[in-house]
Amino acid sequence: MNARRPYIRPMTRWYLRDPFFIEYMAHEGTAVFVWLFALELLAGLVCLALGEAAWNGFLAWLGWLPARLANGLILLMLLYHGITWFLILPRTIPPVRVGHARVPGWVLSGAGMLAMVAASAALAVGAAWLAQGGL
Amino acid sequence: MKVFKADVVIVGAGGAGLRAAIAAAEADAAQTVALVSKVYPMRSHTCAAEGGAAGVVDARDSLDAHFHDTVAGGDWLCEQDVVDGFVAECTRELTRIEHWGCPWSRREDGRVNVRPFGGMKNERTWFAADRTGMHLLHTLFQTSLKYPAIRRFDEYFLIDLIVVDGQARGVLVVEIASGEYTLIEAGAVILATGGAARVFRENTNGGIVTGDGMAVAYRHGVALRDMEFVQYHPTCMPGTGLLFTEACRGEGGLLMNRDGYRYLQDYGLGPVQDAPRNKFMELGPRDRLSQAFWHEMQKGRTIDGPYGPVVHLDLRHLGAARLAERLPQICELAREFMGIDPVSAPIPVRPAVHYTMGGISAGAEGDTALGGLFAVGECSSVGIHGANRLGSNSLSELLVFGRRAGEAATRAAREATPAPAGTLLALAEAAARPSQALLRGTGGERIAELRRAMAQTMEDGCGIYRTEASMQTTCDTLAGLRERFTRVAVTDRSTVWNSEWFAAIELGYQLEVAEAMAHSALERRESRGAHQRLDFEARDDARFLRHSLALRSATGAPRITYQDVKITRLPPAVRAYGAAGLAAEAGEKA
Amino acid sequence: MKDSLKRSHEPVFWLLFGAGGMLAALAGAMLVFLLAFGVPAGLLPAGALSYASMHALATHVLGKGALFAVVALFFWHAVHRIFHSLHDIGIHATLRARLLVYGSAAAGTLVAAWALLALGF
Amino acid sequence: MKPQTKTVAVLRYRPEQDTEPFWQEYEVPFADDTSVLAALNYIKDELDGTLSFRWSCRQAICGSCGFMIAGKPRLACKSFLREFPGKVTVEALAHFPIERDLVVVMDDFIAKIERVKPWLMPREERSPDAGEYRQTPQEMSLYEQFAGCINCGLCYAACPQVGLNPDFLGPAAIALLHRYNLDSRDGGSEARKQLINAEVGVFNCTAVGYCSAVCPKMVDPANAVNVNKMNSARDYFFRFLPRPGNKGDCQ
Ligand SMILES: Cc1cc2nc3c(=O)[nH]c(=O)nc-3n(C[C@H](O)[C@H](O)[C@H](O)COP(=O)(O)OP(=O)(O)OC[C@H]3O[C@@H](n4cnc5c(N)ncnc54)[C@H](O)[C@@H]3O)c2cc1C
Ligand code: SF4
Ligand code: F3S
Ligand code: FES
Repeated sequence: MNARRPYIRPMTRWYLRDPFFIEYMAHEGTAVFVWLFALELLAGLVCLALGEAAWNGFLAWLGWLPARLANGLILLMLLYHGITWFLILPRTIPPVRVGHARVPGWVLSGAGMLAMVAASAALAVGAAWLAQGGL
Repeated sequence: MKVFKADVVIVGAGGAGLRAAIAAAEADAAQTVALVSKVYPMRSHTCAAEGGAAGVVDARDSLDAHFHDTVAGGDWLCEQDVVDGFVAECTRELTRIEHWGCPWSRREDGRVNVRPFGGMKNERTWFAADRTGMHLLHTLFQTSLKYPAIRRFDEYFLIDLIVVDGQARGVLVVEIASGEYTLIEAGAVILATGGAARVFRENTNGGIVTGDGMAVAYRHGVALRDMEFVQYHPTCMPGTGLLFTEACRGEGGLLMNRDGYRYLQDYGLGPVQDAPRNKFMELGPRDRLSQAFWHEMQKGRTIDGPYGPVVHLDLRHLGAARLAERLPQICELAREFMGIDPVSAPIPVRPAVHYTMGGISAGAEGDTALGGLFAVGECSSVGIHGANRLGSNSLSELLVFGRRAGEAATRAAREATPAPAGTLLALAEAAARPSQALLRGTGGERIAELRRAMAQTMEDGCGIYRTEASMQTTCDTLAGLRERFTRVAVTDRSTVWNSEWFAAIELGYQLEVAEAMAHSALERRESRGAHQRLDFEARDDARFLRHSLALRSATGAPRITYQDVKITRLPPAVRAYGAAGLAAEAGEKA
Repeated sequence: MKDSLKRSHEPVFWLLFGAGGMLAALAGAMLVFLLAFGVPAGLLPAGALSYASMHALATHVLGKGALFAVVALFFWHAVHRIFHSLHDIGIHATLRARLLVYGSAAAGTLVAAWALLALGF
Repeated sequence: MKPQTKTVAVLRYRPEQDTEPFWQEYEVPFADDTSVLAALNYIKDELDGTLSFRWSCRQAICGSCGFMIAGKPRLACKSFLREFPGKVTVEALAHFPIERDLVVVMDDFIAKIERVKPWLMPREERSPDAGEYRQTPQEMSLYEQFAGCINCGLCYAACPQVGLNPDFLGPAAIALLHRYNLDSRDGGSEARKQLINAEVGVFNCTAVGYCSAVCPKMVDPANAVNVNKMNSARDYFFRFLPRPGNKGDCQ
């Protein structure tokens, strides 16, 4: 007779098991805020399409305090998304080599974050230029 | 009891067993090759080998030189015809596993690189960083997966050999996970169960290296040959015994005593050279280096550490970059276990038991005196190591003789006539009884205590230097331990993964192997290679240029007999290294 | 182990996820900032978000393309991650869950396309 | 060395007696260089012979002794009691079924390793007498790290996706597959791609990345898995196009 009876441990609440997993869930959670921001932008687009009155309504909503607070939170979460995205990046892209040496992960992450800063700066400049009547 | 019908059954899935299985599957794709191992194949102790495998490739090197180094290194106790065949095949076998994917370290031009090794005249050691064994084992395991003929029995434990009319006809094994017995019937059996160094206290080996196959063959009347020759590796971690590969010295590591003095020059290995030079100083053979340590210890020139006397292995001058490239694992071991960074501090080391030169007496194809039984790898003695193995010859041995045994066993299985129906099962049931009895034992002897006593007495009596009195004490102690073993207690009575049960069976195997070692040593009244006696300091070719054969007797001590050594073209000469070695070589040529 | 060698269709969604994630990482935070806090923080002039300038942006072919990419890719990035997180916390991939989650991105994409088309060129 | 002791709590499970695992504590003497494995061996030898666990090499190369130590997947022979203030907990590797005590059922893991066809499928046949394939150190460096895997299973215990979907091929098997695909001597990537693309393949991974963080051999299996997502996506969209010069095609 065979007495084997393997025990399978449940996966309930695994994400609380390890700080690493908690961080993982946190950065996965930023997706909700990306979704909310996409929705906000979409609302803006629809208002724009509906005409000036609707658009001004949208602007008024942006100025409303609860909306500001919500947007503040979204801003933080998108920042967090950006930072964690680039922290994981070295694990997800093929190894980068310069000559024979492999570029260490932290250099790649750093480069990604610099790109984030550069892109943000470019956006800010671009937006200011647009506001001066650029297009 | 379950029954499985195979053509060839191989016990052991280390380098030797896997190579044999592949050879058997290639020799006849239609046959069934059962491959049994008490651990998953990649856990086999071959994975621990660090330094490399010998095979002549360099233009300056020659088969003749490899032959010469091996025979002289073995203090002329080698079967010279077998060594000749061996050195001729090493390179092809090493190339073959390159073709199977083994990541050998390379030169800039893409060819395989070789490094120097102790006791070798030229650079001929192929290496995969300092993880040669791991890469070799994984390559063989992964390659074995493409042969449907190979049917693995992972985590099955060898209980006994089934012998009918003087022919090995299969094995009895237990599935570790369930405790269920299986009879594997076969036309031929290959034992590839590895060495037995765990019978000593301080050793470099893994927990599984317990001499099981040696003991099983021995119980069936097959002789264990040259068991007194046990290799001490000179550079091991105090306490755990973990190995710092010989490649440390191959790369230029230096050994120093408490005065920072390179003491090897006092023991016939000098003079000191500017650069590492083959067969000089730190690149001398292991037995000589371990012996030099012992003498330094007697002279009080070693350094006291928490685990007893040590000397220093100095790698600092190699620099961080080279250490990281060539010896990454060594650096990791030193840092994690000892809190020492080899880049900035010397590593305390001492000798520890490393390798069993002797084993199941076997011919050039792994064939033994028992029909249908083959032995290969560290559990065997095919005659290439003599009284002292040269580092990097044993990995090559696994490949060369593994292939040969796989092919020879295939032929033997084809010719085997079927055993009478029912006989095998009846024999298997009888063979299962002693192990079942262990599970019901009610004696009071503790496994750990017996094991510790065995390891201590082996170290005391059969260490680097031996005397009649010390060995006699060891023999007596072992006899007492075997008697106590009949009352050993297994507290765990379950059948699922009962590791205590297997530890008890292993201890039984170890005690028999230890006895064969101690008695063979006692009877050899000379000093040769790894067997050094304070009461017989010289080599005695007149009486002892012979292999010892230990045969089990039903009662009491093993019977020791002798067998001539095959000398074909290199008559015994002085075994010398350093400047003396050069002089001796010049003398031979003259 | 199940022997499912069926080809996975994840590449489609994974690529959208990756593209959206990269875009959000590079530009997301700044976009939120510009939209919600650019004017009050003084980074943008008072009229920056006026109907006229926004209309100009959304009717220019480049502006239109950029707006569409941001809205659509942010949606696809988000829903893919949310879908996998639901799996992570034990809400497994039923067809309904899949339709609901990915459906929101599809709907968002369609509405964005409609709005941008309605704005004309 | 002054004798000090530490409490080692082990998660026990004996299928013949227990319906579920339970914690058992042992007092173990220790010094600076006492590994968790040495502590377990002390327990087995001196305190409780019925405790079962796998081990062999003691030097982090055989891959036997992976357990959850203080909640994280680690090799017992490479973890030291000194690293853990207070009590140390030792539990069977997560995400594997417990066979008994610290021993897990490895069958599925091994089957996954077998499935990825981890053997060299030569781009061009060559006889051993013709010598080795040329491979420069640079070519070797592309795959060497992935060849360092010792099949210890820590990455499976780290990967929640393995726990949530036991069919997922998992980090080590994919790293092994990747190792052969990247080998300049190999031409088998076409034969291996079906698995990568399959539902059991790379897209189960959500880039948690913990697999690489716990790997004792710096294999970086997360990289192998994630790089193959791109390979799989390429294959998904371009599978109908002829692909000249692809590794494995006749040239
Ligand atoms: C630390 C270290 C470093 C070394 N370095 C080198 C080197 O650089 N170069 C070199 O040439 N040599 C080296 N050696 C020696 C060499 O590695 C070994 O001699 C060789 O690997 C032995 O291989 P094997 O196949 O005979 O046995 P192993 O690899 O030990 O395999 C034995 C097999 O038998 C199985 N087995 C045993 N008992 C049973 C049983 N009862 N039931 C079922 N299965 C069983 C085991 O499961 C295992 O699969 C080194 C040895 C050590 C310890
Ligand atoms: S990839 Fe690393 S963690 Fe995973 S099995 Fe291999 S060695 Fe272990
Ligand atoms: S932890 Fe698992 S989810 Fe992916 S990156 Fe590693 S395989
Ligand atoms: S005992 Fe071999 S890896 Fe720990």
